[in-house]
Amino acid sequence: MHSNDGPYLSVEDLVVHFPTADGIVKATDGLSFTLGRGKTIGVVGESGSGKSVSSSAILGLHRGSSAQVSGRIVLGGTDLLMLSDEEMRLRRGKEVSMIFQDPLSAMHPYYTVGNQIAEAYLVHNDVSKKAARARTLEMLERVGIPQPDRRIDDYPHQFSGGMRQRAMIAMGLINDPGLIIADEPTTALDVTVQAQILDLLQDLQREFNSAIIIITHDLGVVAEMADDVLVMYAGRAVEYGPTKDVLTHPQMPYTWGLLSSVPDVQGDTNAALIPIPGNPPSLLNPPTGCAFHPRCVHRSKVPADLCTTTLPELLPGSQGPGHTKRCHLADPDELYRTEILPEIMPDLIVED
Amino acid sequence: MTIPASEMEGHAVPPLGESEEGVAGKVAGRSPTQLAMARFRADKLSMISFYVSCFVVFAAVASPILVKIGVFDPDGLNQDKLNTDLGGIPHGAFGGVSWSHPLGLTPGNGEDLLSRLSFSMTYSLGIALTGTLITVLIGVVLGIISGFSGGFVDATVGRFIDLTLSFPQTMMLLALAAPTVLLIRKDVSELPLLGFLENPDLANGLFVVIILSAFGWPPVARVVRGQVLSIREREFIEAAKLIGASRKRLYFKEVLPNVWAPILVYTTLLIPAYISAEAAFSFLGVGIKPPTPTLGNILRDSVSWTTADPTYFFLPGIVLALTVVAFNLVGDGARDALDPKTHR
Amino acid sequence: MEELVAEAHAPSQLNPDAAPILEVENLQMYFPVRSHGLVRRVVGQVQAVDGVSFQLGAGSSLGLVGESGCGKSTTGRAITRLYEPTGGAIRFEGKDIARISPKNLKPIRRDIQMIFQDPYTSLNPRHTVGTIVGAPLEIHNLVPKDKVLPRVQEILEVVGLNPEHYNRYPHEFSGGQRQRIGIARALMLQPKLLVADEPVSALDVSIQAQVVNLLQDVQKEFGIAFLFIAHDLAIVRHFCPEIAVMYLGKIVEIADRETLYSRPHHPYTQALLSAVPDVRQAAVGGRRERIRLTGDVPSPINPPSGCRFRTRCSLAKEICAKVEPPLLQVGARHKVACHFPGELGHAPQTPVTTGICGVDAQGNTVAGQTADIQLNAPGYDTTWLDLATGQRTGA
Amino acid sequence: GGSDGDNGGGSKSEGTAGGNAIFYNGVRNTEHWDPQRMYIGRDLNNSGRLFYRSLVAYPASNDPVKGTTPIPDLATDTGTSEEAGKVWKFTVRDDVKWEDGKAITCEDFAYGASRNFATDVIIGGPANYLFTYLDIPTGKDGLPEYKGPFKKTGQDLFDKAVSCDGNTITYKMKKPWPDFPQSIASLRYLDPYRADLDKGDASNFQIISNGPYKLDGKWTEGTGGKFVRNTNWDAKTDTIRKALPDTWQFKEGDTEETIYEQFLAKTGDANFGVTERRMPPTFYSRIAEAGKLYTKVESPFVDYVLPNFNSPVFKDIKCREALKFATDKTAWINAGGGERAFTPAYSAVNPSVPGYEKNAAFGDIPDNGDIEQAKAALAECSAPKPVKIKFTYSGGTPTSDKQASALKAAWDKAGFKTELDPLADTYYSVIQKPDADFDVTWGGWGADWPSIGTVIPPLFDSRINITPSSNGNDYGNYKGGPEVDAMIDAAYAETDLTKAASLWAGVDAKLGEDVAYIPLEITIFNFLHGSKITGYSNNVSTNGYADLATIGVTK
Amino acid sequence: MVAYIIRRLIAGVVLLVVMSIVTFALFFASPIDPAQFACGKNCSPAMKAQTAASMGYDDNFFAQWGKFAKGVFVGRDFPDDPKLKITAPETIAHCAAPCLGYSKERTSTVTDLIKQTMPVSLSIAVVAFAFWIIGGVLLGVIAALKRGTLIDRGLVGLSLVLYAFPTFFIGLLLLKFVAIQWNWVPVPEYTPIAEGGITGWLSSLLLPAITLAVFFMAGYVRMTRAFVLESLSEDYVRTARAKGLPKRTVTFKHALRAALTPIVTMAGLDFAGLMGGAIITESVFNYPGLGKLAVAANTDFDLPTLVGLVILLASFVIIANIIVDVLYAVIDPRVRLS
Ligand SMILES: Nc1ncnc2c1ncn2[C@@H]1O[C@H](COP(=O)(O)OP(=O)(O)OP(=O)(O)O)[C@@H](O)[C@H]1O
Ligand SMILES: Nc1ncnc2c1ncn2[C@@H]1O[C@H](COP(=O)(O)OP(=O)(O)OP(=O)(O)O)[C@@H](O)[C@H]1O
Ligand SMILES: [Mg+2]
Ligand SMILES: [Mg+2]
Repeated sequence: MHSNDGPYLSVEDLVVHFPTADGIVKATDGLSFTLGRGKTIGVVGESGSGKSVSSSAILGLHRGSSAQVSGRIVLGGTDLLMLSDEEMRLRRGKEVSMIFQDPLSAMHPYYTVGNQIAEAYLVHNDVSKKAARARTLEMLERVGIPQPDRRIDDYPHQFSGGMRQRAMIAMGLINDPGLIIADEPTTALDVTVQAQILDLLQDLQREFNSAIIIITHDLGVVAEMADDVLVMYAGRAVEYGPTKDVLTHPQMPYTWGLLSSVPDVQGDTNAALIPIPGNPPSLLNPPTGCAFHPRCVHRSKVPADLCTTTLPELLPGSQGPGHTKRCHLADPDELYRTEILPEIMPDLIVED
Repeated sequence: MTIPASEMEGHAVPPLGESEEGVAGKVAGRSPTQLAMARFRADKLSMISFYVSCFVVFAAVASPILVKIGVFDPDGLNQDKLNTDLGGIPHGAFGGVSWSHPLGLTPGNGEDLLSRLSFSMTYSLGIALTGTLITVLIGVVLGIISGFSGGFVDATVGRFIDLTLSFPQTMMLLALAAPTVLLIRKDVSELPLLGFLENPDLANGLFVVIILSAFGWPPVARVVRGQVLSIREREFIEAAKLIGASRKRLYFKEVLPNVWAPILVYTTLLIPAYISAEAAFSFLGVGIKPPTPTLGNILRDSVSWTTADPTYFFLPGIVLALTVVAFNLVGDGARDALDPKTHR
Repeated sequence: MEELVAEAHAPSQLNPDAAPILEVENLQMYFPVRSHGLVRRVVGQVQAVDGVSFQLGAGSSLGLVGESGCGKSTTGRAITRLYEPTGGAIRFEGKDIARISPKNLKPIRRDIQMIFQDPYTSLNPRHTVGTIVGAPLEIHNLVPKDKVLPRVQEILEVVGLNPEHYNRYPHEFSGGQRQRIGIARALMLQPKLLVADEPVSALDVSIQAQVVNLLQDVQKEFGIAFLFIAHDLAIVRHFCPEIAVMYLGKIVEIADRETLYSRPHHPYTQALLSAVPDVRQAAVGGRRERIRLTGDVPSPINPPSGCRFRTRCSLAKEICAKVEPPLLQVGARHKVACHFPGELGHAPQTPVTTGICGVDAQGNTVAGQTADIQLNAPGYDTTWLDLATGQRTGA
Repeated sequence: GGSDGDNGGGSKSEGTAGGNAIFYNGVRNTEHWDPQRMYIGRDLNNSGRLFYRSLVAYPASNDPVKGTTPIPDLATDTGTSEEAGKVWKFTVRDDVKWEDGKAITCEDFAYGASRNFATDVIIGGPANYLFTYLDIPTGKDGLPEYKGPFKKTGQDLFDKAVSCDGNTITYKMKKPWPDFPQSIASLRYLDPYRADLDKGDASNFQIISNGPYKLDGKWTEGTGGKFVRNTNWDAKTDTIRKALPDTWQFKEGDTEETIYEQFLAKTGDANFGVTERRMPPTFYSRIAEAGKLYTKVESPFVDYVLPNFNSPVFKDIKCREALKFATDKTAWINAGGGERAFTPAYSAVNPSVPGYEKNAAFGDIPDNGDIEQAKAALAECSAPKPVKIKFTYSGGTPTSDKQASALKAAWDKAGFKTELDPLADTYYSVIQKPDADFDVTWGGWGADWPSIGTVIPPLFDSRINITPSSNGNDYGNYKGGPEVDAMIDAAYAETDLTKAASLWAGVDAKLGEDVAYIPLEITIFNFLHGSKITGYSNNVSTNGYADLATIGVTK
Repeated sequence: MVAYIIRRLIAGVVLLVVMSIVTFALFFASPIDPAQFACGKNCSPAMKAQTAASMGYDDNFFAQWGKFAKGVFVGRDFPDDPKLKITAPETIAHCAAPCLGYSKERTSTVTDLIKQTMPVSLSIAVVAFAFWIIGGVLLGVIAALKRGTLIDRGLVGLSLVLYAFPTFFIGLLLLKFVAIQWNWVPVPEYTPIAEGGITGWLSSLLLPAITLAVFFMAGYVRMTRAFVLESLSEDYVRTARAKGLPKRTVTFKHALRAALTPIVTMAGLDFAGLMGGAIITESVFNYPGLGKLAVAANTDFDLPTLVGLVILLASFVIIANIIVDVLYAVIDPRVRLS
């Protein structure tokens, strides 16, 4: 799957803990994944499952705070966690860049869009202001802002939501980074605008051959954008593998839950929505064993109290070595095919 | 001690469809206020400041009683214990410290400093608290009205705020002091039930309170108005309208409980500000007049005894600083406790 | 257990014969825009809602979809009379409540309730759940004071909350649970119409289904009609047998679920539907084919002339700028506001509306011709324009 | 009076000319430099020593007699009187000039005198003496019928009373005025004035010098001004003023603390400074540190309290007597700084005034009061018990407040219940109202010139003080009635000053019997001055303040 | 924008008119007789009546206000007595427009008094402002950056303690020890630039400015700290860090910039208030500024000066308010461009 010289990004056993007055918040607990250049990984999971925290850790944004970060984040052969703050800073925005969810609050209201984008270029390149401006114009043009020479001196509030996100993308890509982390880049946008932005991201990825981590709630976005998908729950990966595999043959009840709790625009209108009962767990005192067990309706299908006592390993399931899951269920495929799929996508059964 | 909210979300609330958790008995929740109090209690500095403030309040309340029963004698002269040749410095070490005068005597007349400092709290705190109360009352009423009504009423209150703020406060304080106090003592005190205002201390105190509140309310009104403006936009207000809530209910049941927090914070920060203000005013000769002890009066006298009687110089200063700092820290603590955001 | 759940939350089906409980006709809601000048005079209007008409049957659901700022919430709020509409009629059970005085509004309040989008701001953080849910009873003096609590607990049970938690505060609940509290409050007065303004869009994906299912249960159990506002096309499709698509303050297409999602006739609806990312695409890989809309939604202060969508429409012709397309009935339960309506790729070459609007193909007024149907009427006619034949047909 | 302190008159070393001296006015600003409007001792003294010369003046002397005996200044002699003091004539020297070089003429003197009558413009001065004595009829409003040189109403009346004949000016009186020259030497109200430079009100701070110094630039109220040498002053014409420093800087607004800290620190400009502000008690412990810079002298002022005769309580003589016996001078003095600051007084008249006698009514009471007698008198006092009284005093300084509470303590011990009412800004405007609501008030006075006639009538003659809207200086609203009025008139009429003095003492005795006032103390001046000051002397001729005529500075 | 400014200016003028009427009403209702004070201690009723007439105090409230308002535009004469204009015109004080009144006690027009004292107050205000803004903001930023550390607690604690003491206390101690006893600086005495040059001027202002600055700084340290902390947690600061900007740029260019807006607003109004004279500080250091003038005018109830000062200071505040609002719009493009 990956070229011989190893993946471009490899995250190994990433742990991010926040000591707080009430105890340690284990926001990310032993996360591992790899990503090659030109590839996209989609990270999905409920709110608070540690998606943003993990990606911030890759960018080194927890430096200088009380957060405890450990593990290995190897990007292009360098372990980012071993770098000094200054070395990390020089990589931030140049080799790794981030596109945030809410572009209005993520842009400084007092500086022009052009200024903020050029700033990202100036800090990593020894060029004149004029050159930076020219480069900014070029980028704005590239992300599809009409009349960039007129809009470059506008302030963020003068842009529409979609344009702001484009500008954010321009800012993130101006230094031609190898890795782009897009944290819910379209959640605040309308579907039509979302489609535009996703198109843009994909075009740019092809152009720059960058690796993308896309964080989202929306399985549809993952399905259309990502090569791999990583499903997170309570700070851990619970299912990880090629998108096609994971979304067509999910092997973990949590993934089933995600799939079954959102309706589908094309599916059978009679399909039921099956919610995941209960609420996401606290990261202060995550449940013992499998963190998902209190909400898992298939718990009874696992012998003894394995689910409540033992944390399942992230192991390959029946779908081949690339597709791993964290579940004690013996034959999830069968369960999915017979019990879940008929409920949520009855129309697909025939095809399968 | 605090139960983290997220923990409750995870476990205490039964998930849908799980009927096994049939908790017997009533489960009482903790109100935001209770949570804030718990947070406040967890902060050591705030608690210490709170105890200091309580002690000060206690002194303020107890002093008049102690004076009545003769334990304290803030006006009693002990000129025989002074060295008149040196301008009336107390005999003995540390400004004449003794068992009967634990903090020594004041130079000049030899009054008991402990009695005076303690009794001064009654006046200083009395002024600060009354001033705060009135300030907050005016501010809250005008703030809520203008915030909720909007339009013309809001604009009028806004202009009224501008007008109030345009007056130079200290100058008005100076210029109005004599005439107003005269007016209070002469005319206002003739009104029924207000006879006590004939007393110069009360009249002067009232004047300070009037000035403090007359110029102090605009910020409160602005804060409250701002709060109300944002609360007005919250959906629960619309929800209340939708279930047919009356205007009265909207104001007092829906809006008011939500502005208490900033009001409380403002109030606790206003008290120390007013204590300092009283002290500053007395330098200008405004407010309760000596020899009645207020922090300002004592400080104003003590500041000229730096070298001649250092004890007398230091003690009142320390008491004032301690009081103001303590009240301020209580206010800061209240703010942190009431606004969990600042905790992060 | 799953079976039971699945059965319980069956989506509501279209009942064409249901008596209309709500008729909205030509609803307009304008907000004044004031100048910054010396005198703050009104310099314009935000035409948030401009001539919306639809009909909602008792116990039925109508979905309202559209992009941000197109006037969905405003429509909902006007119907609940949080706003006083600028124009038009809102007939609730036949009675026009658009201009009813605040005093006479109180009884209506019992019948029309709302569920809000944001579970965090829609509950007063200083009130207990019991107070929040019990408030409607208190205000309307429906039951004696000592009967309020049992009633509150009853309703909490209905929405799937522990009735013992009545004296907890909102902050102690998760988003989904808060939304249930909001639903409980709305149900308390046993309303006949519920306006649900994006009831699940603030919720986590895993929780959305809980609430949607609950709403379906509630609808079924109490026979409540829903005006279901959302921008998530999939949820609306799941919930509502009938859907209206709004664009810039107007309904551009309204139809039953089947028609709208499989045979949309308005280019905007088509674009909207094609933009929704689909999980099933995973099986195929890559992006779905889509209609790319360019540009942004115009400002409702200065909406484009004629058809409001024309600035972003690939079909737009001269007539679109001159004549506003009427909401034309093109099927038994299908109306569309377009001069060139048709399934994707099958749009007619000439405008189908010339006769109705009394104009020629370029949109110029033709002398002597007048519009021959009443525009903007709520509900459906028994006859409609058959696009294939260009003739009026009936069932 | 005179010097009876530790260092008496201060250093007697002769200074040399040159250098820059400073006078610290302190927090009490100069209100007027207009000679006809000045009435504050300090300003009268200082102006007379530096830039205003009068017909006659006092020599710089510490001797109680010499220092209060006028010698010729702008006049050739000390004046001649006719008709037993009803007509006074002075001849103006012909070799004296104004600062602009113009000669000082008799007309300038007449014009200066006329200004006193412009009562709407020339406000604040001691014009009352002229209204009493000068032969100009009094109108219905109680004011002279001559309205001053601006309105010129009744100008002929004035021209008859004050007339020039060449260089000789003649003043005609209604009644004999034997100590008229002393009044000229003590006050500035008969100084000459330039009609051509008179801008009325606006001339308040205008200084048209005829002395050794002239104002450099403008006088700024609250800041002060700088005086430089007046080249048109001829030292040969002047026996009094040594005019040693090249400049005199007057500084206003500094507090006693600031001034005295600087004197003690012996740094900076303050080394060249003198002041009229008394040393605050907080500095008494550092007197040793000051060494020779310290001077102490008894002042010509007396402080007293006044029962308000309009108050329901003190209408009754018994109540007044109770107050008299209850008054504890010692406590008052201690609170104000002790014996170093005050010495007990037994009359409203300062012992330095000729003819002073201990007032019998107060002489026998112990300084710390007689509580038994006080209680006895209070028992007979008609006011309801406990006798509630309000003491309104000029507060605003910590010392005055301390003194008031000491007094209160003593009164309360005798059975009064005293309320303290310190007034700062409004003090005079309140107590001058005849219907003012106070029972006791405070006052202090020093003779305008060494004559009891400048103490008793200004303070207690109801005829010149009390009007429907004001009690003038008679803050206690004391009305002596025909008996006292007659005694006052008799004393005035007596041209023999010694005899007059004993008549005045009689009036004082009567005031004591009536308890029109209760004397407290005589202020003792405790001063420091800059370490580079020479010729420093607290002269009798300058009321115990530093005599600027002789002061110089070393460099 | 221009229309906005004009609108604010007109509103300001209206405010000033109302404000002056209120001021007149307040002083008119006063039980203290200004004529009594103007007339001095030895004043007979007739003299007082004359004084009242010459100052116009005998008019009713509206007439007095009307004359005042007229004086502002066309000037006034004191006394406005036609007879006197013939007999002794030199004794009539003309108060040229803009006339804020004539002080009989100070025998000067209020405008002149203000011209005299204003530079002093302005000087103190400017220097103190510089001290407290630079000091307060700097320390506030440091405290925010070092949040939770000893430095933070120390700074916040110190500012609280300093704030607790009234200005007169701090001022008197500085004067007594720093200037006089230790003689580190000369005893402050106001020296105009014309006399002492910039350094002379500045050094003469050192202690008073520090006294004032200390008082204000306390608030600004805490305020800046809070605002910077808030903006440090903003998303755009995270963005700035994600761009790889150095910490200094992130702190000052991004975090502080946003925090500065409310600080500037506050500072503008505080400065305007101070221009009207720091009454206590000026008294302590014997600085002949507006504040001391106010105290003096109050001592002898010099009504014209008091009223003139109040109205002048009010106009400062009103103008400052307008400037701050405009400034706010200039600083914040969201306001400016919407
Ligand atoms: N600085 C911090 N201190 C303490 N806890 C934190 C901190 N930052 C994040 N957390 C906690 O870590 C957990 C994971 O947060 P994260 O933002 O990664 O979630 P997420 O998956 O991105 O959720 P969302 O979808 O809402 O963005 C949350 O419970 C959050 O409260
Ligand atoms: N009170 C108001 N005053 C002025 N304009 C308003 C007001 N409320 C809404 N608008 C404007 O009306 C238009 C429609 O707003 P509305 O909230 O109905 O949109 P929406 O379809 O609900 O959008 P969203 O999906 O973002 O909730 C918007 O342009 C909005 O800015
Ligand atoms: Mg996130
Ligand atoms: Mg909406």
